[in-house]
Formats: sequence, structure tokens, C-alpha cells
Amino acid sequence: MTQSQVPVDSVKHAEATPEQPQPFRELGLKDDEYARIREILGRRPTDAELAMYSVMWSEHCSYKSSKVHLRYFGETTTEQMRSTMLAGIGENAGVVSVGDGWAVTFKVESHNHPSYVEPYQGAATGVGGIVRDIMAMGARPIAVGDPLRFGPLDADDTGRVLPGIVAGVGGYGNCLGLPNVAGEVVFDPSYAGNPLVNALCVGALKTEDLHLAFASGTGNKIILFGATTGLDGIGGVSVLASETFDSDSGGTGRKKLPSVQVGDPFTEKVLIECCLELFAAGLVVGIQDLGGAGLSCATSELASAGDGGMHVDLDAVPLRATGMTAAEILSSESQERMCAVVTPENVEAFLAVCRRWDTIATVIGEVTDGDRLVITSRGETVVDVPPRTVAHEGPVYTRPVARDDAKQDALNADSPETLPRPETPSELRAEILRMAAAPNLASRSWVTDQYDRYVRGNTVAAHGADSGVVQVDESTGRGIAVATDCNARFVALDPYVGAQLALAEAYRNVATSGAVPLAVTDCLNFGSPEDPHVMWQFEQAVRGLADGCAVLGTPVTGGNVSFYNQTGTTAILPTPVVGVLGVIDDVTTAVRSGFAGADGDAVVLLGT
Amino acid sequence: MSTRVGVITFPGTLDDVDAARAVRRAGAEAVPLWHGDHDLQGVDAVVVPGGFSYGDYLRAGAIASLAPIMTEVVRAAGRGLPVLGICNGFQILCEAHLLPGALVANAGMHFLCRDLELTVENAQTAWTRDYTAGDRLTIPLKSQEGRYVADAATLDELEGEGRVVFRYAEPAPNGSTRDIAGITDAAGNVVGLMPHPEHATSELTGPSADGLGLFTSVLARVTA
Amino acid sequence: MARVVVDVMPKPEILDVQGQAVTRALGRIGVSGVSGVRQGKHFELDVEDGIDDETLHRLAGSLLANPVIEDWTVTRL
Amino acid sequence: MARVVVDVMPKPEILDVQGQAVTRALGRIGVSGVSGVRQGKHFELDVEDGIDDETLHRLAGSLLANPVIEDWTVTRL
Ligand SMILES: Nc1ncnc2c1ncn2[C@@H]1O[C@H](COP(=O)(O)OP(=O)(O)O)[C@@H](O)[C@H]1O
Repeated sequence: MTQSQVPVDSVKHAEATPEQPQPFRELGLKDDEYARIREILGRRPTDAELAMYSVMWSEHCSYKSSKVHLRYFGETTTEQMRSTMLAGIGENAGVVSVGDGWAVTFKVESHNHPSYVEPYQGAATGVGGIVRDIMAMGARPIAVGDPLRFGPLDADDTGRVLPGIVAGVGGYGNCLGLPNVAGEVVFDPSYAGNPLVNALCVGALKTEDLHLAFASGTGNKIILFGATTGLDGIGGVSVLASETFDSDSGGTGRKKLPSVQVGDPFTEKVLIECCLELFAAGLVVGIQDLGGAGLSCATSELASAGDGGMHVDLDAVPLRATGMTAAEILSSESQERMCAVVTPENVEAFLAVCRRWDTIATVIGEVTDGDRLVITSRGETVVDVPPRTVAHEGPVYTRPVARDDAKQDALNADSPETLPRPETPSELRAEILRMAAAPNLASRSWVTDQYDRYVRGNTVAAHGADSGVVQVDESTGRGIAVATDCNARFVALDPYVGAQLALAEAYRNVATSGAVPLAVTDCLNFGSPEDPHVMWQFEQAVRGLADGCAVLGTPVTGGNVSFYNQTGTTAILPTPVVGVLGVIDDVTTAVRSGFAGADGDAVVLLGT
Repeated sequence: MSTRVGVITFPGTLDDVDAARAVRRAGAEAVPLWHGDHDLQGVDAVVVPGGFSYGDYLRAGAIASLAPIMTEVVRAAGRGLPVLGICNGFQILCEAHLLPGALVANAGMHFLCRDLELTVENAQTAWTRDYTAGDRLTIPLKSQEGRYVADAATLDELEGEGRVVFRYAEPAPNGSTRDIAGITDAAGNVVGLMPHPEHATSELTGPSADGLGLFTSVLARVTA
Repeated sequence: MARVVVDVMPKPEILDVQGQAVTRALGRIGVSGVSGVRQGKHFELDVEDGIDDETLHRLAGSLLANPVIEDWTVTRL
Repeated sequence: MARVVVDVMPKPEILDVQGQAVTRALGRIGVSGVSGVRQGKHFELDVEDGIDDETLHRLAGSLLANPVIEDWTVTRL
């Protein structure tokens, strides 16, 4: 493959060719969205700009269908709930203060669709992505967890998807050296063909080390570090590749680039240590991980959170494929990359730390006067945009919300009262045996034995306990507890109450370990937002969760929305996975699950 | 002056913090050693800890065995320096030919993290003197490539010379030949094992404190 | 009975984590003259004579390789 | 510049759990006529013309394969 002569679609070229047709629909943009981009720019977007807007305005990145509902979390968060929160919704991950100068950050995120396409890599890169979110707050990741949902054991895809996903979660997390301390394995027919892979990460930091993602200070340098940038995870943006472009396989063009990414946990492990050394040395002004939407996301978010503009030169980006277009470089979702803002006098020291860790680091741009994000490639300006319009001012939809009364009422009318009850001892015996063998009740050790729960030597409780308990400070014994839960069948019956039950269960699981629950994260897995009944489930679940949090006094500090979880037109059960994090002053006092006492101890049932 | 035990960090090493903590709990000073250095800093013993050095790409331990620090470890081991390889460290010692045989994919092909019982078979090595032959230790095993293999002649030699140091008390869950969990070199100063004694040095964060004995054993040996 | 070889390689546009690690290791141990290494899987199959190429390709693409991220070749020895 | 292939296979006396797993999976997906599968590694190297066979064999036997458990072949394409 030679450096091809693809003409650069520069801003100048775009101005000169206003009528050139662009494949915006293939990129997922609606007609009015495309029109709005033209209006913002006062011209047609370049290919590179179109690539940026289309990924950043996607449902996944812009939260365009959920935004109007998620605002409710903010509206219901009281001053008192905010008092321990150092960073909340909108940051890479929420941060809460846990005492003694320590803070903890945690978040759960979905990687559902990629895990169906390529179970091992999909799940692995799901873990990798959430870990980088935690690193971007300035924290050391200290534990991971993995709420998982599969179709029935005998469903067509489960035999392929389940072992691959579990191996991927383990393969990546184990290699990173992060103990896996919590999670779920749930089977239900609605997840056949659409497994849910939610990945959770917890990080710890000293409160003064909190880093937020912003690019400020004219002249400060933008440094891209970690892995090289390749053609993986480009997916949809391939439609922008030129037809004249020869691929390795000969003459067909790069029409179909894979949308999956391949993870390299070793590079990420080194990146973690490298980042922590950079933070400790005070070499970082702002930092952002590269996840979905790659450099498009990182540059536009850093720039719009800062007080100036930004210039980035794509020719400086280290590539692992030849002839990549500007649009491809900007959209690549190659894993294990971070972007930092560094003052000019610290650049050499920054690069020296990266060299020590064999981590590639390159100055790719700088913070500028003014308010534009300008990106150049081969000497030409290919992007010149107001960064906020890319990162934060995407479209917002108020989708129709409607309870499907017939469906919902029928569901609720089908009550367990009508189910046959075991009447004789032998029927009861058969029933108990059936339950013991049911996948949803059986031991999870086939899964959890594939996860390292010991690494770093701080795990006080993991699998088999109600919540994972991890020591944060060895000298004081201060630690955290974390649990995730969601019974989606309850949510289907009543999304408002069901979400509250998920919250209450996770909250109880944390409390019973002896910890004080402090904060909530969520991963809202639902069907298509274009289905009014699904939007009704979503709205109800958000309201239920937020109202529940207000009563308990624990804020939602962050989370993730995953829509379009459906097989054909059938949506999954609404699955708002809720994670609760608590603090425990002294982990030696943590309460273990199970009967640990002496013979003759009384067993007490609490509650109603 | 307290005993100084070096703990090597390669890129991708994970259990160095735990190994260092175990060394301190045993009453010694933990000295961090860096893969790229040619310097053992005059330590009295070395631990090659667990993890996924260089991602374990190619073969577990293969790339790490070529690191500059390993040249020094091999040289010092030949002069009698106590060296302990745990999990990935064991794999590295085999790849560096300090110990015979090799570690290959678990029989079940999955990563396996489980608490299990080990039997101490040889309490004469630099790292097992504080145990008595026949002791049973509860220690976590966590590895993907933990099945010990060697040709029959090597196995017979190991058995004949009492160089099998630890055996799985139950049938090896990773399919390890003759249930071998750990071995030593002919001189008894280099020991490698797949399970993780450094994760069993406190009841709070491990299944037992049975693993501490390896780290205390070496102190006795060094100060003797 | 025939011997069939299936070689499976990561697609060129997919990150070859293993090959990269080996390439870097070469530099570290001072091997010069080898500029790039790519690593894949090598399968040897014992196959009855009646099995046709199409079956072999189907087998390779469904069990031995993941077409999303890997390419493969089938060779009869 | 030459392309060199190194194939590395587990020695026959070493239990090849991966190959066995593939063999079992064949039965599950209903493929018959394939009686045994063995799995190894396939390396493709870009090598400068000056590099001789002996160097390549040394490289293969010291880095790409572990002679304790593996056999290997070197082929120039
Ligand atoms: N995918 C998973 N990853 C990690 N831990 C898990 C996973 N699934 C279940 N667990 C752990 O196994 C234990 C039992 O899980 P579960 O059956 O969901 O019980 P419960 O939700 O009642 O606590 C819990 O400690 C949970 O954290």
C-alpha cells in the first residue's frame, strides 16, 4: 500500500464546492442535523468535520434522546447530597470524598453491541474503556466489576457469547492487575442476541490530585500518549474513504472497515503506571481518555471545557496504518490512548516519564487564543469549528413517551397467584431441585474463578459476598464497598418502582458489609428510544431512581445510557443496572456474608 | 541491619506491591528493582513477582526472561543468591533456564483463580525452612498458564533429588504434571511456584497467612 | 487421510498485539535485520479424503478464525 | 527484503489442550471427517536479505519457540 493521492477535503475545498454531495445519512445524521451543521459552519462541512459531528452527535456520544430525562437527576440532587461530591454528572466519572483526604471515583458503562459481534474483544475493550475514564480523573483504578446479562443457557448465541465475554473481562482486567470484586450474571430470554456487558471501575485518589478534563492556557501543549492510531473501530466512517483507495486486499477500497477494536491490556497497564507517575510529578494540566469517537471526542471535549481554542496537527499523530485520511484518524477508536494538556516547560519532563514506561508520547497541538478548534492535515486546514457545537451542543430530542396500556396491564395482570404451588413433599422437593439447578440461582464460580480477586492485596471481600470490599488506605484501614444490582423483571412490571428496587438492593448489599452508602452510578440499558413505550420505561426508571436517591440522600454521580438493545423489534427487558458505593472507616470491621459465628448463635430476620 | 529483599518490576508486573508487602511483613526491607537495570543493589535475596510481564505475549515470561536485570539474577543465582519466582516469576525463571521445564496453558484453558491447599514436600530450600515437610498451606492460585510440564527424565530427576518443593494437595486443577506446584534448582536457592504465597500473608486480604513462611524462611537463611 | 494446514492471521487493519510485542523484543535482545513480525495461529488437521475444500473453508471461518478480525488460508499438504 | 514464516507447534508429547478443545468443538457443530486438530503459532517475519538461515533458526529457537515444549520450522517464502 503506498501513500495514496487522496485529495484532502480541506476547508478551502469545502468552501469552493458547496454543492458536493455528502454521505451524511449513511453516517447516521438526519437531514435537519446535517442542515444544522451547515448553518453552524456557514458552509458544507469537510469530510473530517462531517466525521466528527456524526460520531459526536450519535446517540451514544450526545445522549440526544436521554438528555431531557437525565436532567432530572440534577434537579433532584440537594445541596446536602452534593456536599461530598467533588465531581458529578458530566465529568468522565463522578468523584466523592470518603474522608482522611481520600476521594473515590466510580462509574459503570456498557459495551453491549461490540460484545455480541466479537465477545472476547468487545468485553475486554469495555473494561479498558471504563478504566481509562477513571484514570482521566487522576485516580488509580483499584477494582473492577462486571454486571452481565445473557440469553438462556441453551439459546443459539449464548454458547459463543458467554465464554468469550467472561474470558474477555478476565483477560483484560487480570492483565491490568485490577481485582474483580463485584458483578452479576443474569439469564433471560430477552437478552438472547443482545447480551449486556456493563463494566464497572472504582478508582481512588487524594482529593488534591483530582484532574478534570480541560484545555486552558494559551501555548500549552496537547500530548497524545499510549498506543498508536490505526484503522480499528472506524466502522461507519469508512463510507468517507475514497473509492480510489487501494486496500491491502486489492482494489476494493476500504468500504468495510471493522467496527470492532482489539484491546492491548499490557499497553493499558503501562499507561496506568505512566499516568500515575505523571500526576504525581505535577506534569498534567488537563487530561482526557480516548474512548468512543477517539480524537474527535477528546479534542472537542478538551477544547470546549477550556478557555481558549485549540490547534491539532494530524500529521504528528503516530499511525499504525498507512494512508489514513483525516476523517479516519479523527474517528479511529484504537484503544489505550490518552490526551493530556501540558505547559511548555513541562513537555520534556512529561516525555521523559513516558519514555521510562516505553509509552509513545507525541505533541500533536496546542491551546490557542480564540475559540476555534482547528485541525490541520498535510498542511491544510481540514477542521475549523466551534468545539462546543461538536461536544455539547448536539441535537436534543424530546421523543414521544407513551405507556402501552394494553401490554403493560396484561403483564401486571399475569400475576404469580395463578402459578401452580407444590402441594406434596415430593413436589416441593422437585421444585427445590429445579431452583437449585436454575442458571439464575446456580453458583457463579465458573465465571468468577476466571477473575483475579487478589491482585494488589487490598481485597477484603469479593465474589460470594454481598458487596466487594476493598481497602483504600493500608495505614488507616479506610476502604470502600461496591455492589451492582437490577432485577429487570421487576422493572418491566413497573419501571419506576423497579428502578428503586434495584437501588435499594445495591444499597442494602453495601450497607450489610458495614459500609455507609455514599454515591450511585447507573447503566441504563433499554430498547429503542424511537419506541414510545421504551421511552416511557426509560423516563419512569430515571424518575424512580432519582426520587429514590433523594430519599436515601445518595447522589447519582455518573452513569451511562445504552439504547437500541433489541433483537429485531423486540426490546430487552428494561435494565437499569444500579451501582452503589459506600465507605467503611476500617475494613477490619467489615461484616462478612454467611454464617461465620459459633454454634448456637441466633439467626434474626430483619425487615418486613 | 535488616535483610534486604529485592522485588523486580517488569512492564506488566502486577503483584510487586503484594510481594513487597509480604517481604515487609516478614520483617525485611523490600528493595524495588527495575527490569531495565543491570543492578541488583546488593540485595540478599530476590523475588520475581507475578503478573503479565510484557503482556505475556508470545509465551508467558519469555520476553521478560531477556531483560537486563535477568542477566544479573541468573549470574547471582549461580553464586547462591536466593531467588523466588511466583507465578509469572516462575514462568520467567523457567524461560531463563534457572529452573527446568515449562508452564503451559491450564488443562481447562481458562484463567483460574481459586484458593487451594498445597503440601510442602521439601522444607530444606532457602525459601521453605520455616515449614516442615508435609505442612499444608492454603494459598490462592491464579493463572492462565500454570500447568507444569517437563520430559520424563527431568521429572524423574526432580523427584529423585527431592526438588519438587510444593504439590497440589488435591488433583491439580490446572492439570500440572504429577500435581507439581513448585520446584527448586539443584542447590536449593532458586524456587519457583505457581500459587501466590504473597496473597496469603494476612487473614484480612487472603485466605490465610500460610504464605508468610516463604518470606521468613529466607531471612533465617540470609542471616544464618 | 490428508493433512491440512490452516493459518489464521489478524487482519492487516487490526492491531496485532502479539506481533508488535515480538518486534519490540527483537530490538531489545539486539537482533537486527528483522523489521516486522506478525503473529497468528497455525492449525494442523487430519482430514478424511472425502472432505472438500468448501467444508474446510466453512470450518476455518466458523471455528478456527473469527472473520470479524482475522483472515485465514487453507492449505492441503 | 524477504518474507519468512516460522511455524511453532507443541511437541507431540505435550498435551495440546487448545487443539483438543477444537477437536471437541468439531463434533459439537456437526463436522465429521476431521479426526484431529493441533494448534500452534504462525509467525511472519520481514527479513533483510543478508540474514542467513542459521541466524533465523537461532532466532526461532531462542525467542519464537521454547525448545522444551515446542518444535518449529522456518520457511522462506
Ligand atoms: N459477572 C460477575 N463478576 C463479578 N462478580 C460477580 C459476577 N456475577 C456475580 N458476581 C458476584 O457473585 C456474588 C453472587 O452474585 P449474585 O448471584 O448476583 O448474588 P446477589 O446479587 O444476591 O448478591 C456476588 O458477590 C457478586 O458480586
